[in-house]
Amino acid sequence: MEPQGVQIDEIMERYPDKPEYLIFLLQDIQASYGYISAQAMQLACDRIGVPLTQGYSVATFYQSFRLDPSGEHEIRVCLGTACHLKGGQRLVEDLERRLNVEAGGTTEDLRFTLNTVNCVGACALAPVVVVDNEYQPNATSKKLEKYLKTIDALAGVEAKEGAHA
Amino acid sequence: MITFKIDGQQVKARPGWTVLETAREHGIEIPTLCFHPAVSASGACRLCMVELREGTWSKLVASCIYPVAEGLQVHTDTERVRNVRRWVLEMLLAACPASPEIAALAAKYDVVRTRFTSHDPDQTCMVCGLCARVCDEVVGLSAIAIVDRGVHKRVGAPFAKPTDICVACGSCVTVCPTGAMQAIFDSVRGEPTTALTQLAAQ
Amino acid sequence: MPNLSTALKMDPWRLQSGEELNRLRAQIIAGRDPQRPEIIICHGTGCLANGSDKVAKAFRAALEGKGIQAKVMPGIKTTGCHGFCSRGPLVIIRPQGLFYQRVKPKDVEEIVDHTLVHGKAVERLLYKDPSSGDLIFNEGEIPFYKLQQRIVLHNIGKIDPTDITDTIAAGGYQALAKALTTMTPEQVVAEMEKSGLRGRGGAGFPTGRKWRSALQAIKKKGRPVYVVVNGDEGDPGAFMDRTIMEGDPHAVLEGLIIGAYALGAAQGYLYVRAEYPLAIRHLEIAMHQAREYGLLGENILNSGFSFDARINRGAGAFVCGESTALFTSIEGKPGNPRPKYVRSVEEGLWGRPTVLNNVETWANVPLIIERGADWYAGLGVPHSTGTKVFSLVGKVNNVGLVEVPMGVSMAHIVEQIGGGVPDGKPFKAVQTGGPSGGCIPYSLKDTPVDFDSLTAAGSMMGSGAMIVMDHTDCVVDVGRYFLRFLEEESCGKCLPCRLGLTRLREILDNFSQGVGSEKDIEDLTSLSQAIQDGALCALGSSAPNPVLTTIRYFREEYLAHVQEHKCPAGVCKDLITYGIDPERCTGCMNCARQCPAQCITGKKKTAHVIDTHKCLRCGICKETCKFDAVFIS
Amino acid sequence: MSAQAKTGVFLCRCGEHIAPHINLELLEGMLRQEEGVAHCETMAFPCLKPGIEQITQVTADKQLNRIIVAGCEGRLMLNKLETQLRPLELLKGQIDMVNLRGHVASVSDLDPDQKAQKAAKLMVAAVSEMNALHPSSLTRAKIQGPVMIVGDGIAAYPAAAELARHKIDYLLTVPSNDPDDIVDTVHETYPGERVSHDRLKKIVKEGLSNPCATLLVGYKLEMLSGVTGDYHLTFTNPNGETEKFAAGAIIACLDAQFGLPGPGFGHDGVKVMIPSEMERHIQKSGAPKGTVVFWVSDYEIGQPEFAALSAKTAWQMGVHIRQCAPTSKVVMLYNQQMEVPLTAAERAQNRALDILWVPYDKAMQPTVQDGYLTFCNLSDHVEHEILWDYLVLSPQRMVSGQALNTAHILGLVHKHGRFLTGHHARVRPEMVGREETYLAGSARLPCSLQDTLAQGRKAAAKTAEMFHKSAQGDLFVPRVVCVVDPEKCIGCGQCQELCDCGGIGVADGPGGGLPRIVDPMVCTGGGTCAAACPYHALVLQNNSNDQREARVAALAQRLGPDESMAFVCGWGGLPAADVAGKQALKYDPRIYLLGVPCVGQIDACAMARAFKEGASGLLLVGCLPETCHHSYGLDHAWARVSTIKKLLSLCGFDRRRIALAHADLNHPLDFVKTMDSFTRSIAAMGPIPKSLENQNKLDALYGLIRNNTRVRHLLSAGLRRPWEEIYRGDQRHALDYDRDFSKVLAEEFLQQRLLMVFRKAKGPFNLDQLTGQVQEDQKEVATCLWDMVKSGVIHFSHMKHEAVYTLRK
Repeated sequence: MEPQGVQIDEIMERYPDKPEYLIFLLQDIQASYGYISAQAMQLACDRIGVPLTQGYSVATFYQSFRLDPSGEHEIRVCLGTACHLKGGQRLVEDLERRLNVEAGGTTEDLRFTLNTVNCVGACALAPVVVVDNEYQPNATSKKLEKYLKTIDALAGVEAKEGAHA
Repeated sequence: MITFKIDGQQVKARPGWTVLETAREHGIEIPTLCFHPAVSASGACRLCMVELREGTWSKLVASCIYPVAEGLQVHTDTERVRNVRRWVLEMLLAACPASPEIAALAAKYDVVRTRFTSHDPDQTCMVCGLCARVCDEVVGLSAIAIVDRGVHKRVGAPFAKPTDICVACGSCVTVCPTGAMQAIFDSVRGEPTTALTQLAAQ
Repeated sequence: MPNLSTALKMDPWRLQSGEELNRLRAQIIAGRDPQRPEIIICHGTGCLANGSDKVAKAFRAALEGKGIQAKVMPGIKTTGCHGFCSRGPLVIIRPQGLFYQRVKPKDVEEIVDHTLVHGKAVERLLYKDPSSGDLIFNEGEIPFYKLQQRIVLHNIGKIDPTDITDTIAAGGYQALAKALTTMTPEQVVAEMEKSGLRGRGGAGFPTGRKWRSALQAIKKKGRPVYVVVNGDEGDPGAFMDRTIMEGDPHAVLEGLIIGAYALGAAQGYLYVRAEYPLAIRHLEIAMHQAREYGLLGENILNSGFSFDARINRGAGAFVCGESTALFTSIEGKPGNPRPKYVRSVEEGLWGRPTVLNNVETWANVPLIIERGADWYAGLGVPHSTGTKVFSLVGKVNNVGLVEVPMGVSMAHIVEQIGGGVPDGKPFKAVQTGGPSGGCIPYSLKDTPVDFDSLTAAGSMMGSGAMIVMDHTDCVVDVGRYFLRFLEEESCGKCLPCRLGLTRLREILDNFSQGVGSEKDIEDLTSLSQAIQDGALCALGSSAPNPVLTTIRYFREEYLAHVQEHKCPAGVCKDLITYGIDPERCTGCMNCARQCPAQCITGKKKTAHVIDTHKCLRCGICKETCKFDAVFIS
Repeated sequence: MSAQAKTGVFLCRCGEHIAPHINLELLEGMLRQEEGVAHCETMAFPCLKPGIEQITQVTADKQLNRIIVAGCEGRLMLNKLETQLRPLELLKGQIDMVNLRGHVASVSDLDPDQKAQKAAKLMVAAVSEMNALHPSSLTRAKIQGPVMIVGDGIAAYPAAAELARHKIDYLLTVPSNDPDDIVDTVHETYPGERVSHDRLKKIVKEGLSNPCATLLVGYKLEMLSGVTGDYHLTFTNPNGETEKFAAGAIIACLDAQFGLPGPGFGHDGVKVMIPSEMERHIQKSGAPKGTVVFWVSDYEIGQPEFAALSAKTAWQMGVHIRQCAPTSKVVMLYNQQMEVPLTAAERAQNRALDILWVPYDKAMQPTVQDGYLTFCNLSDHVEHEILWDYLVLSPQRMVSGQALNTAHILGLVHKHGRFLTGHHARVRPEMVGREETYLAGSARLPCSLQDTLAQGRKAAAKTAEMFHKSAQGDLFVPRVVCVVDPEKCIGCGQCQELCDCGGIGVADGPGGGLPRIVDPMVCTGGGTCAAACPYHALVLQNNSNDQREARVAALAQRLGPDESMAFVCGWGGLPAADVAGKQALKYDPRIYLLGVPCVGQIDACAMARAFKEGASGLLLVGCLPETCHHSYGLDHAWARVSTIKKLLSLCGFDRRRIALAHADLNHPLDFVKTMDSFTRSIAAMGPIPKSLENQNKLDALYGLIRNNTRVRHLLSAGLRRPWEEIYRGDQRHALDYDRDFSKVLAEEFLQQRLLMVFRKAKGPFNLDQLTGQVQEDQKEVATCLWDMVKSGVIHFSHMKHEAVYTLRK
């Protein structure tokens, strides 16, 4: 995610207001906010002059867009053929159990989003899991557990949510 | 004038016509589901597939979008065509078990049962997209979105909430070939405004 | 966005002619000291994931710390992927050409000390020939490289892709200069036709013929015409396009500009998967630099020809690799394919004539123009000329990128270059062509790898992914994998594809559960036929291929699932059970602790037992066990 | 143009959908006999390319200037026909469709010949309407600058900047021409948006200072007149003088204001405040020290829909406070029903800044005490306390003061609702977005600063698009809109009061007795105004009452004794009928459907005409009251139907011969029930007996409702106004009103009948003769005659010692 304070109208001004830039806009919104809210979608569609339905169709058609808030950390498990053969699916199932979310979902505390991805093109490292754009080569459930714990621990130091928990 | 053959019958057409249009003009029947004259053809349902032959070469094309050409040999009812049609209809029976229109169409082509299990016994929508096309092309509003992709593809209002883009003209309900839009319609049309208190009174 | 100006190592210089390009090249080369030591660190995605950026950092720190500055400061160059990904991170020390593999940051000190200061090799980091056990010092002598013919990949691993001067020094943009100054557009197209180059994206349509038809369409409809790079490399297991875009972005760009010149296009698009951020970055830098040097944009090389291009990031849709879907995506819409009864060279992007070629195809263009069609046509076999880059992955020793002439045998690639399957047994099958392709069994290992032979074998070239499968891989499972993949990735527009793929998969699901009969195999074939005939685009019409080829070559394995209720490969969950070999189990309790279902019991130092009723068959125990005591039956 | 109507009829076989069910040869034969039909032929598919090419050919060859296609749903197909037949220069209104497939072929078990008979009646009716059409010519709309941006909302600046980008001149009312002043006060309407102030300042500067701008500093809008493209706005300038400006378009930028929460929340403006007050505090004395509690109290002050907005801006303010005063504590207290509106990154920031979010049980309202606040904890349901040094509450959001005043002048205050959002009926695609074209800002509906800025920009972009289209000559005046005949208009203003789209005004000046004009770019073509005009001065062009009467008459003359007809509204009845037809639901075939855009545009005289021409029953099938696209079409139709009912009673006929019904297009089965029930009840009544006397009564009924301005005035005065409470079928008027109105009707009806007696034969007549003619109570007749003498309609004299009456010339 991009640093804080990116205002939506700043994003809107990055591209000419032509329909062909719809995907560009949505990608930038996704990158800044982690998801595309109804409001942001409306703004983007209005800006470039396409009906809201087109924005919605695009956002649901392409896998990289989310319509609900994503977690602070994104885990993407590669399910390319090579990763599949080397147990990528098992990793997904394991993570689903561990985080208690379905693939594509976000944990209730909005810490983790678990996604699968068709192939990140790093087949030599199969199975691969990408956590926050960090490749985890030759992943095993044990290695992942360890890695997630380190992230979680970092977050835990900051976390003092008190009554919100 | 372009001359070609459909099922052995010599037909004449003008440039720009499709094979389906020419067939209909000549009273030759080709089944369709996602085709409606009010909107552009999308070639999605594949029921209107016909076989083009030239010697040993042959190819299936969607007649609703295939432009006519001189000397075409079109066959509307070959084994290959029937194979596609039968499978599509059989799968439709399982996909839209609650639609009498689908059942009637399938029965017309001798498909009365399906070997597949149905995932949703109340389903009638087969996502041909006519509703969305009508809303966009005829009504000019585009209130109905084609949502998601692949096996999850469906139609509905953006964010699955009634939308005030919809003016409730019902063109989508009228155009829907399976009656599915009746069920979906109420989730698209919405109350245009949030009613609160009287402003004029202030 | 990185600050692009910092990526530039010299002042921008708008080149005014081909001679100026040559002069610049000579100047760059003259400025270099051939004896200056150079540390080349692979920064392909594979090596980066294994920490090559940390290795580079360690080198920088070490060099500063050592104070080698006094002598000749070695240069550090980060390059694109060398292809030998299973051995990463890779480091090459020039001028000796020492090839170090699996280098960790902690090894850096030693390399600096031994190699750079004292000129000796660090033997433990060298590649050891697995058969002879000999140490190999140089990259070129390693069988993995020696058996290849690297044409398209020739620069990758040698140049710094973020520095245009490095590309120019290596001969980049020579072909463009040649085309712009000595050839007419017509000659360029003729040259392409003569080369016999066929599209590297999958179907293998002759590139020259495509350009020719585009010219005819332009005659009819006029301009604008668009040129598009298809960098939406979606086939799982394929990463050659990524490597080319990351490692030699200028080659793609140069090819595109030459194509634009041949067709008279003013605008081009590079459609790149969003999953390839590094490729996008390198292309952006390359385009920026090319513009600065007058190789892209207005009045290129002062020839009067103007052309510019833009990058479109994909948003995660496999189907956008299909040409018409890619166009709708560039137009800002959902990537639904359009029926192709009018070809895209006539009606492509925005209904205009459009030439779309795959990354590798475009990267071939400068080679053909520079060295001539005759030279190119001499490579490979008559109907499939040139070389092809494959990504060799799966159950194979040497995982990585391989470039060979068309027509070499499957066995040559997998066994010679790839070093065979890890456990030494013969491979079971090679899956080529991704979800649209098929599985070539071991019995057809001598099949020449070219467009037509692969198609004849029921598979296809595809973009060049080769996934090697061994006896622990189940064909039913692979079929299900591809179908599930396509179910998610289908655009869902046409019924045969949207409904049919699910139904095919359901039949295979039954197989994997041991339910079904021979008649189901007939259903599979008949439904597959309907999908092939009925689907709207190539995604759908080729979707049944993985199933059809596996039925063709592994029918008995299908039948074993339903007749004997077993999965010979031990993959299909419902037909296998996990057990622990009491002989091997040491009672370390590792598996019991890891088991998510807590179905493994046993005391410390005594053999453990799996409660097969509770077992989820997740395989974690097998993965965990250090003593290979967990078995599948 | 097209002085002589030449109407071609094209019958569609529609594969197996029409041809086997309706004997098309018979139908074609019958239609060929009709005088009004210039051409008739049967085709395979008139809707497909081969068919359209054929129609084009025939139309050109035979020089047809009207086309009727008998096929399926015009709602779906007409658009295509209009587009594809454009080369023939046939305009909207000159092409029509009759849904034989859905209204005849599939909905009954009649045999093909009978269905052909039924179809023929419908077709002849359609042809008659077509022949009565006087097509208007195609006019281009001219809209030129400058654009007037009024309302002082913050959206004005992005709107201005956008207009400048399109090089369109604009007039901009501003409170000050110093960008700093404007940004320094923006927190009064958009608190908690400090992050955006720098960017905002840039936009404001852009809007204020560029060559396209003319600034009106401190001007107050007083009056608006004119139409789109030609507006006149009157302002009071800071010196108190009146100044007038012309503008091609208007953009209203209006922001909602904040009100104080009630006394139950402890507001004191010093320690307990609303966000704008806190912002003022920050501006004056910096970020507050101590514990600042933001209580998102929207649920409690009755505006839960704005809780997320309040929470987000409060949180942003909290972030600012924490960043500027790290020792301060910030607590967000919120109702458990609200979802915390933070993204993942913001949550991380929230954690880093240590801002506490505390939800409370919705069952208990928190209580503000001095220095602390009690709330019911979610986890243990025990009352907990939060200490505060400053407490910030959610504000009441409303439109008031100058913004409300401006909204009133611009006609943006519609119907009910606290804000100005979404009130124009959107019945044509080009109408969509008009509301946004006019209006931007939180007065539309409370929103974030970002949204407001985007709205302003969008309004300007849409306006610019309109200007551009106009300049290109691509902007056309919609075809079906109202036009005023200034000769007939007396300036009574009924239409303007009834207009729901805001399209009727006066050309210039304050109103009063001045003739009205219609802004065709705003008019939605609802037409209830035209139907209400006492003088027929307002006409819905290309869809006029004359056309409708022609159609009604043609059909009524041909109806059988037990047959009835129904007007079906384009949003309710017609689509319901179409859907019923599509599903082949069967209903009584003795009903004949006539599609109309809205039952509210049916003039009462068209209803009367049906009976005059021999109809036995008339049904009006509208939509559901809440869903009327023209606000009160159904309600207005009800009033007209009720008038006809009273008149039928006065004639001595069963008043149930005319009725109003509702249909929802998604409930075709209910529609079938409606059809069956009405048709059967009319068939049971039988026709109105044919007699001279009855015909005289019906003629009088029609004459009264068409020409009697007193009755027409009363009728329109009694119609519900758009600003009145929504119609839910409740009692419209007090019973007294009904009695008075009935009395007037009786009076006028008797007068009308007497008048007709006079007109038929010269007279003079004495009282006995006249009483005998009308068969009414002699005393009433005498009173009536005396009224008529007084009003100068008839002449009173003595002849052979007897009082006699004659018609005045």
